[in-house]
Amino acid sequence: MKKVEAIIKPFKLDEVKESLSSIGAQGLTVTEVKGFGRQKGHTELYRGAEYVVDFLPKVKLEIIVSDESVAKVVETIEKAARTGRIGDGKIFVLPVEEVVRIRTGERGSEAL
Amino acid sequence: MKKVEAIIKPFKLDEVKESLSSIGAQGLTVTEVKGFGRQKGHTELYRGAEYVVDFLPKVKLEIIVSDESVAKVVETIEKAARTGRIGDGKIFVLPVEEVVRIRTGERGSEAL
Amino acid sequence: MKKVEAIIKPFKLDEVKESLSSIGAQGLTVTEVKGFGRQKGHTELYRGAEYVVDFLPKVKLEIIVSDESVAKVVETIEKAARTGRIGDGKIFVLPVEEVVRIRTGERGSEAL
Amino acid sequence: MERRARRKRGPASAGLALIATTLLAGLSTSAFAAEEVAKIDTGDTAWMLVSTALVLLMTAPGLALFYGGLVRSQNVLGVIMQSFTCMAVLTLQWILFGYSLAFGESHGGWIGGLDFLGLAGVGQDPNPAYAATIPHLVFMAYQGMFAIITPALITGAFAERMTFKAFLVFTLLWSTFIYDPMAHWVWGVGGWMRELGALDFAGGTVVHISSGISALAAAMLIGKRLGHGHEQMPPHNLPFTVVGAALLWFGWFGFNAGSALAANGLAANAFVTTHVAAAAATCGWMAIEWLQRGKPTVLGAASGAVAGLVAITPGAGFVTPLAAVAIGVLGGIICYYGIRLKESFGVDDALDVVGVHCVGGIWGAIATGIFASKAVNSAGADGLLHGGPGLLLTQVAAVLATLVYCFAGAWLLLKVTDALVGLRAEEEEEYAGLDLSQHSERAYVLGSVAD
Amino acid sequence: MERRARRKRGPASAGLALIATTLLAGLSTSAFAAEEVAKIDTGDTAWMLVSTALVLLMTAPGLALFYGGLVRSQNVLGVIMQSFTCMAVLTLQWILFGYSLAFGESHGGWIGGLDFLGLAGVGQDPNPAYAATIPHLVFMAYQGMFAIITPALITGAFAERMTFKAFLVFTLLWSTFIYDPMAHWVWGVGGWMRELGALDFAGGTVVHISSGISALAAAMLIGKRLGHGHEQMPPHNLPFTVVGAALLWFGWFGFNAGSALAANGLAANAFVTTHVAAAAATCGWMAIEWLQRGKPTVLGAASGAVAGLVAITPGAGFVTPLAAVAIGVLGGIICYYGIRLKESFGVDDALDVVGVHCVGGIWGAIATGIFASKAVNSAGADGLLHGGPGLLLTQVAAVLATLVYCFAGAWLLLKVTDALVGLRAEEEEEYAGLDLSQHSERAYVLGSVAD
Amino acid sequence: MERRARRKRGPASAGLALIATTLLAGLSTSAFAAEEVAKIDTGDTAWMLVSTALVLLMTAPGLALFYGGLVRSQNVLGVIMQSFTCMAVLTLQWILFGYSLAFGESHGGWIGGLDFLGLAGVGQDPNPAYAATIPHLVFMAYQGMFAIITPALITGAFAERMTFKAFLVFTLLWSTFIYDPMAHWVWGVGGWMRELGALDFAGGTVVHISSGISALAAAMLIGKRLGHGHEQMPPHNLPFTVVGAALLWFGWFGFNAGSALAANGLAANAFVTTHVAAAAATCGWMAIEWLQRGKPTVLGAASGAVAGLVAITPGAGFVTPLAAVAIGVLGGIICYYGIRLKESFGVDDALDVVGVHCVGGIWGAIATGIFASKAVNSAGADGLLHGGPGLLLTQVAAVLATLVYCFAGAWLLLKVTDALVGLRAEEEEEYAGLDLSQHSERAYVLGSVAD
Ligand SMILES: Nc1ncnc2c1ncn2[C@@H]1O[C@H](COP(=O)(O)OP(=O)(O)O)[C@@H](O)[C@H]1O
Ligand SMILES: Nc1ncnc2c1ncn2[C@@H]1O[C@H](COP(=O)(O)OP(=O)(O)O)[C@@H](O)[C@H]1O
Ligand SMILES: Nc1ncnc2c1ncn2[C@@H]1O[C@H](COP(=O)(O)OP(=O)(O)O)[C@@H](O)[C@H]1O
Repeated sequence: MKKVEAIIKPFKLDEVKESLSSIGAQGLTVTEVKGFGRQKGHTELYRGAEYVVDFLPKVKLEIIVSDESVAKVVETIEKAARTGRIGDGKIFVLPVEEVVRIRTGERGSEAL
Repeated sequence: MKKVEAIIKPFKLDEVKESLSSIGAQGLTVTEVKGFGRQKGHTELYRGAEYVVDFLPKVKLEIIVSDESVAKVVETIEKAARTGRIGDGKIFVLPVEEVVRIRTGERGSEAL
Repeated sequence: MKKVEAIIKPFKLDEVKESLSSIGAQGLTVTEVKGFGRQKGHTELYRGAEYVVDFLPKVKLEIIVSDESVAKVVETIEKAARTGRIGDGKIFVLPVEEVVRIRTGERGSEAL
Repeated sequence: MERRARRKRGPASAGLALIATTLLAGLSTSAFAAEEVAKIDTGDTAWMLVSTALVLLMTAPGLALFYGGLVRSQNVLGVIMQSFTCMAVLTLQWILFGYSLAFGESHGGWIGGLDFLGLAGVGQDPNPAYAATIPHLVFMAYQGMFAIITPALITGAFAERMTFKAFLVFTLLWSTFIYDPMAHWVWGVGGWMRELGALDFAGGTVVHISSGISALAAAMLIGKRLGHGHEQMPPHNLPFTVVGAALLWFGWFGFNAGSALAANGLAANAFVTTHVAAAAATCGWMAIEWLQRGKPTVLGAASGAVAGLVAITPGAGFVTPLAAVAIGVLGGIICYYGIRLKESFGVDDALDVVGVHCVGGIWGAIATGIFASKAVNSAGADGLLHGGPGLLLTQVAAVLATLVYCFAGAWLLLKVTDALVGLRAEEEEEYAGLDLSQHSERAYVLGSVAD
Repeated sequence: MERRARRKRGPASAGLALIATTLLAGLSTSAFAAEEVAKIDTGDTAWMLVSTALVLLMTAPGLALFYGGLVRSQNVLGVIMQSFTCMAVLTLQWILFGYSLAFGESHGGWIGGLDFLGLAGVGQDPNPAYAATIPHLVFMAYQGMFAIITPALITGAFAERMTFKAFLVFTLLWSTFIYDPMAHWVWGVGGWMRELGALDFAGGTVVHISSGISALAAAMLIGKRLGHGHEQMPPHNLPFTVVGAALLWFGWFGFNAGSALAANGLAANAFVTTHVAAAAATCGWMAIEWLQRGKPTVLGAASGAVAGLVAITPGAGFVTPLAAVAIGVLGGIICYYGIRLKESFGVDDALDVVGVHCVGGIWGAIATGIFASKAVNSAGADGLLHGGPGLLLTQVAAVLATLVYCFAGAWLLLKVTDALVGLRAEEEEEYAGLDLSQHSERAYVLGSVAD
Repeated sequence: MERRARRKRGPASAGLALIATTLLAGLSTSAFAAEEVAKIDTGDTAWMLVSTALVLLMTAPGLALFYGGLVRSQNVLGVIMQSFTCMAVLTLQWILFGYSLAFGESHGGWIGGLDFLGLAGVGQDPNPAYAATIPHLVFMAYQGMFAIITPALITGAFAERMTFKAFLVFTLLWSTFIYDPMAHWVWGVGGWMRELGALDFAGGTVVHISSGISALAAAMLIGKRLGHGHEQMPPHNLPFTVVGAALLWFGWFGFNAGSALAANGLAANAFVTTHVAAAAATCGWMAIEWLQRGKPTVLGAASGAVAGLVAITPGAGFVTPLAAVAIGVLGGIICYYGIRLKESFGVDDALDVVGVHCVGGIWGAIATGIFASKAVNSAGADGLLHGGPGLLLTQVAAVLATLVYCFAGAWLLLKVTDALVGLRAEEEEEYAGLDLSQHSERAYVLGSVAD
C-alpha cells in the first residue's frame, strides 16, 4: 500500500474530492497547512509597518491506496487540482507497511 | 523505526494518550484534521440554504516508535480508540529511516 | 527522494525557514500541531478548577528533498531550531517513492 | 411623518414637553407666542442625544458585526470597513451639504435649498419647523445618523466582490442623488410625499425600501460571486451576527422611539411597538423555519428580529402594540419567503438585503396603511382597519414611487461608478479575499504560524 | 420595593420630578390633585426609556456573550440562541398576559388579575400606582425586560445538553408560574411580600434567587454533561465572556438605577452603589483567588463583577456607597466559595448559576437587612446596623419563601417538561454539540477547509 | 473648564436647565437665591447618568476590545484584564480618596483636601460648585469614569510584557500621584491651570496628554518586546479592534457631550463636534495612507477615528462643527505621522499610545487655542482665528507643564514599581504569553484538541 500526499490550493479541495470519489476512493484525510514555495506571498500593512508574508494557505490531502491504484489516484488529483498557475502544489507517494481499521480490527487493503 | 499514524475521533484523544503513556510512549504529535470516509457528515442550514458537509473533525496522531514496539503501539491505539461505530478511524504504519533529537543531536532510537 | 519531517518550537519557524532558504531549499509545508513529550505543559485555572495541559503548540515542517540533500537539510534544521532546552523537537526522515508537480506534471526530483 | 405631525399640532400641543408652560397657561393671562415656546427641554434633549448615539451604534458595531459575521473570513474586514467608512465619509457629506439638500427650504417639494450649507444657521437653538424642544444641532445629528446607515445597508448585496474604491464612489453618489432627495420628499417641510399624506414614522421608505431596492440593482449589475452555486459560503462567525442583530435591536429604540423627537407618550408607544414587532417576527421566522426545515436556526432568529424591526419602522408611532404583534409575525414570515426570491431571479444578493429590507419595508408601509390609528397618534391617520382605505392607497403610491426612483437611480449611478472606476475586484483579488486585496490586512491571526 | 416607596410617599413627594409644580405650589392658591400631577416628566421618561433598553442589552448581547464564551465551541450558538429566544418569546408572553399576572389588580396578594390582558388600559399616560411621571407603556416595557433576563439566567445551569424544545417549554412554564407570581408578590400593589415589608430594590429575590435556585433544580434533574469529570471543558472564548461581563455591568445601571423609576437622587444613589459593588466584588474575587491559587484570573475578575452586581441588586437604593463596598467585597468572596458548593453536591451546574445568582442573591437580601438606611431612602427601612433587627428577619423570611417556592415549582415544571418533550439531547447530539444538533449551524468557519 | 464656565455664568444663566425658573422670574416678584435654584433637573440628570455609563463602556468593552484585538492571541486576556482591573481598583481608589484629592477644597491650587474622603458630603443633592442641576453623586461618578480610562490608556504602551503585579502597583501610584493632581489643576475649583485660563473641555491634558506621555516613559523603561524588530507581530483580531473603536466613538459622546454636565445646547455642540472630528480624522488617516501606501486599511480607519476623538476632546465645547472638520482631518494626518516617531526613538510603544494620545492630545490643545470661539461658548475664550493670540500661549503653557510633570512623575513611579515588584515578565513567561503566565488561562479553545 502507498500513501499519496497532495498539497493543493484550498479552493480546489471540493473538485479534487469529487474526482476521487468518482474513481471509487472511499476515504481521505485533509489538513490545513501553510506552504512556502515558488508562488510568492503578499504584503500586509499594519499602521504603516509592512509585513511580508511568504506562507500561503494550502490544503494537504492524505489518502492511503493499494499499490495498483496509486497511478490512477495520482493522475486524478493531478488533473483536478491543476489550474496551470504557479502554486498548484505537489503530490508525494510514500510506502505504507500496514493499515488497520480501528472499528473492526481489519488489516491490510481490507482496512481501506 | 516506524511511524504510526492514527486518525481517531477527537473525544478519544485523551484516552488514547493515557493508554500510550501507560505502555511507556514518551512522545507523540497531534494534528487536527478533517476526515472523509464511510461515516456520513451532516447538513447545515443557513437562511434556508442546505449545505451538505462530508468532512468530519478528526484527530491525527503521529508517533515514531522502534520496530519492536510497533505492534504494541498499534494494538494500544486500536483498543483505546474503538467505539465500534463507523468513523472510528484508521492506523497506518510507515517506514522511517532516521530520527534526530534536535536538542542533543542524538540519532536513531536514542532520539525517541 | 526523502521526506524530512521536523517538529520544532513555533517561534523558531522563521529562523529555520531562513536557514533552509539560504541552502537553496525552494519549498516546504508547515502545519500547526500539538506535541506531547518530555517538556511539561502548564496548568490552567477556570473558576478554581485546575486543568493540566500536556499538549504544547509546535510546528511541523515537511520538506521533500533529493537523497543527496538529506544530510544537509537535517543538519540545517537541527542547527537553526536548537535552543538547547527541552522540547526543541525531532527530525524524522522517511522514504518517498514519487513526486509530482501538479502544475506541470513533472515527476521525480525535477518536480521539487 | 412624525416631523409633520409635530408641526401640524402646532405650538400648543408641543406642550407635553413643557409642563411648566401648560401649568402656567392657566395662571397667567398673557399668551405665549410660538417663539417663546421654542425653548429647549432637557428631557427631550437627553433622549434625543441618546437616540442619536444609538442610531450610530447601529451602523458600527451593529451592522458591521451583523454583516461581518455572515461573510467568509477572508472578507470580514472588507465588509466592516464599508460600514465604518460610511460613518466617516457620509458625516462630512451631511454637514457640508447633505443636510441642506434634505432639510433646507424646499424647492417645489423636490429638494432642499442650500440654506444649511456647511451647517449655516444650524445652532444650539431649536428649529421649531422640525423639533421645537431640542437644539437644531441635535436634530441635524440625529438625521445624519440615518443618512449613514442607509447606504451601509446596501453593502450587504455586493459583499465579497466590490472594490473599495467603487463602494466609495457609489456611496457618495447614492447619498447625494438618492438619499438626500428621498429624505426631503418624505420628511422635509414641503416634501411631496409628506404633502401627499403618506405615513412613514421612522424611515420605511427612506431607509429600507430605498436601500433594499438599490441593493437589487447592485446585485444584478455586479454579478454573482466566484464559485456561487458551486462552493459553499457559510457565515464565518455567527456569534458576531447574533451580537450584531442584538445591537441593531437595541439601537433601533433610538431609531424608532427617537423619531418622536421627544421623550413623551408617543416615544413610549414607538418603543413598545418596536420591541414587540422584533420579538414577534423572531417567533414568526423561527416557527416557519421549524415547520419547513425541521429546526429553528440561530441565523433565522436573528434575521427574523431584523425583519420585524424593518417592518415596524414606518408604523411604530401610528399603530398599537397589539397591531405590532401582527405586523411582526407576518413580517418574519414574509421575509422568510422574501429571501427566497433571489433564487428565482438568479441574483446573488449576498446578505439578503432585498429579501429583508426591501420586502420587509414594503410590508411595513402597507401594514401602516392597514393598522394606523389616530387613537395612537392624533397627527397620523386611520388605516384600513380603522375605516380609512385612503391611507392604504397613499402608502402604496409612496412605495411604488420609491421603488421606481431608487431602482432606476441606483442603476444609473452604478453604471456611472463602473465607468469611472470599475465595480468589481479582479478574480485573483476575489479569491484572496477583500481583506488582503483591498486593505492588505488579515482579520484573524490565531495560530502560531506567522502566515 | 421602590415602587411601594413611591406610592407611600404620595403625590407631594413625587415632586422632585416636577419642579414646576413645587414652585407653583407656593404661588397659586389652588391645590393640585393627584391626577393633575400625574403628568409625564420628560427627564424621567428619557431615563426610563434608556434603562429599559439597557436591561434588554443585558440579555443580548450581554448574557449571550458571557455564557456563550464559557461553553465549548460546539455549543456557543445553542447557548446564545436560548438568550435570544427569551427576548422573542417572553416579550409576547409579557404583553399578552404576563404583565397582567404580575401587575394587574391583586387577587389576595397572590397574583395579578386579567385587567391588563393584551395591554388593555396600558397606554401613553402614566399609571400613578406604579410610576407617576412616565407613560404606563414605559413602566410595562421596563418590567418586561426583567421578565426576559430572569429565565435566561437559568440556561447556564443546563447548558450544553438540553434540547431547544425542552428549553422553550420549560421557559414558558417557568415565566408564567414562577416569575409572574413572584413579581406580583414583591412588586405588585398588594403583593404579600411587599406588604410584609421586605426590601428588594431591583430584584434580588424576584430575579436572582428565583433563577438561581431554579437552576439548581434544573442541573440536578438533567444530570451531568457527557464526559464531565473526565474531559476538560475549558471556556472556548474568554474575550467574549469578559465583553459580556462588561456589558452586564453597563446594562445593570439601567437595571438598578432605573428601578428608581425617575432620574433623581435615588437613581444616582443606586447608580453609584451598583458601580461600587461591582468594582469591590471584582477586587474581592481577584484577591481571594490570588491568595488561594497564586494568580488572579480574568474569568475570576469577570465573575466577581457579576457577583457584586447580583449582591447589590436588592439594596442598591437603600444603602450608602460605602456599604456597597462591604457588600461587594464580601459578595465576591462569598460567591468564590459559592461556586465550589456544586463539587460537594455533585451537581453539574455548568456555568455556575447557583453559585453566583442564588448565593449572591441571598447575600444581597441579607446585606440589605444589615446595611439599609432611611437616610438613603426615607421610603425604605433601617437595617441591623442602623438599629433595626426586624428588617433582617423579614429579609430572611422573604429569602426562604422564595427558595422553597421556586425550587419546588421549578422541579415540578421540569418534570412536566420532561414528560412532554424530554429534557435532554441524545448522546450523539451532545457529542456533536447543540449548534449542529439543535440548529444545524456551526458558529465559526475560520479555515479554508469547507468542513 | 466647562465646570468653571458654568460656575462663572452664575445662577441666572444656569437657567436653561430650569425652564420653570426662567418663566416664573417674569411673574413673581421674589428673587430666587442660588441655593433655591440648586434643584435637580431630571433631563440633565438623565443625560449625565447615561454619559457616566457611556464613559465606563469606553474602558470595557471599548478599549479592552480595541487593545485586545491589536495584540497577539497569547496576550489578549492579559490586555483585557488590565482594562477591566482599572474599572475595579480605581473605582475604590476614587471613592475612598481619589475624588477628594481631585475635587476637594483646593490647597493652593495644587491638590484637593480630604473633605470628600470616603464620599463624605457627596450625596443626592447637587454640589453647585461643579454642577448645579444634577446630584453630586452623579458628578462624582462621572468624573470617576475618567479616572478609570486614563490609566487604562497607558497599558497599550507596555502591552505583552509587563507583569500583572507591576501593572497594578504602577496604576495605583499613577492615579494617585499623577491623575488626581492633574484633574485638580485643570478642573478643580481653584486649580492652577484653570485659574491660568487654559481651556480643556473634556480632558485633552488631563486624560490624553498625561496618559500619552506617561506611556512614553513606560515603553522606554520596560524595553522592547522579545523578538521586536525580527518577528512579525500582527494584530490577532482586527474585527475586535474595529468594534472597540466604534464603541469608543459611541462612548465618547458621553465623554465629550457629557462634559457640558447638562442636556443643553452646549452638549449638542460638543456632541456634533465630536462626531464630526471622528469622521474627519478617519477620512484624513485613510487618505494619507492611501496616498502613501497605496491602500486604505481598516486599522488605519479605526486609528483615525480614535485620533480625531482625542484631538477634539479639549475643544469640543468651544469650537464650531466646521472647525471640528479641520481639527479632525489634521488630527488624523498628524497622528498618522505621530505613530512613526517611535521608529526614530527606537521605542517599542506596542499599541501606539504616544502617537495617538500624546500627539493627538497636544494637537487638540493647540487647536483649541486656534479655533475656540466665544460665539460657541460664552464661558470660553476666543482663539487665534477669532483674534485672541493669548489663549494659544496659555494652551501651550498648559501642554508643556503637563508633559513635564507627567513624564517625570511616571518615570519616577515606574522606577519605584520596578524596585518593588519588577516591571517585566520573565523571558519564558513572555514567550508563553501573558494569558498563561499571568492568569493561567487561554483566550480561545476553538479546536477539538484539548490543548
Ligand atoms: N520540497 C517541498 N517539500 C514540501 N512541500 C513543498 C515542496 N515544494 C513545494 N511544496 C509545497 O507545494 C506548494 C506549491 O509549491 P510552489 O513552488 O509554490 O508551486 P509549484 O508547485 O506550482 O511549483 C508550496 O506552497 C508547498 O506547500
Ligand atoms: N484511504 C484512506 N486514506 C486516508 N484516510 C482515510 C482513508 N480511509 C479513511 N480515512 C480516515 O479515517 C476516517 C474514518 O474512516 P470511515 O470510513 O469514516 O470509518 P471507518 O474507519 O470506521 O470505516 C475518515 O474520516 C478519514 O479521516
Ligand atoms: N516518539 C515521538 N513521535 C512523534 N513525535 C514525537 C515523539 N517524541 C517527541 N515528539 C514530538 O517532539 C516534541 C518535543 O519532544 P520532547 O520530548 O518534549 O523534547 P525533546 O525532543 O527536547 O526531548 C514533542 O512535543 C512531540 O511533538
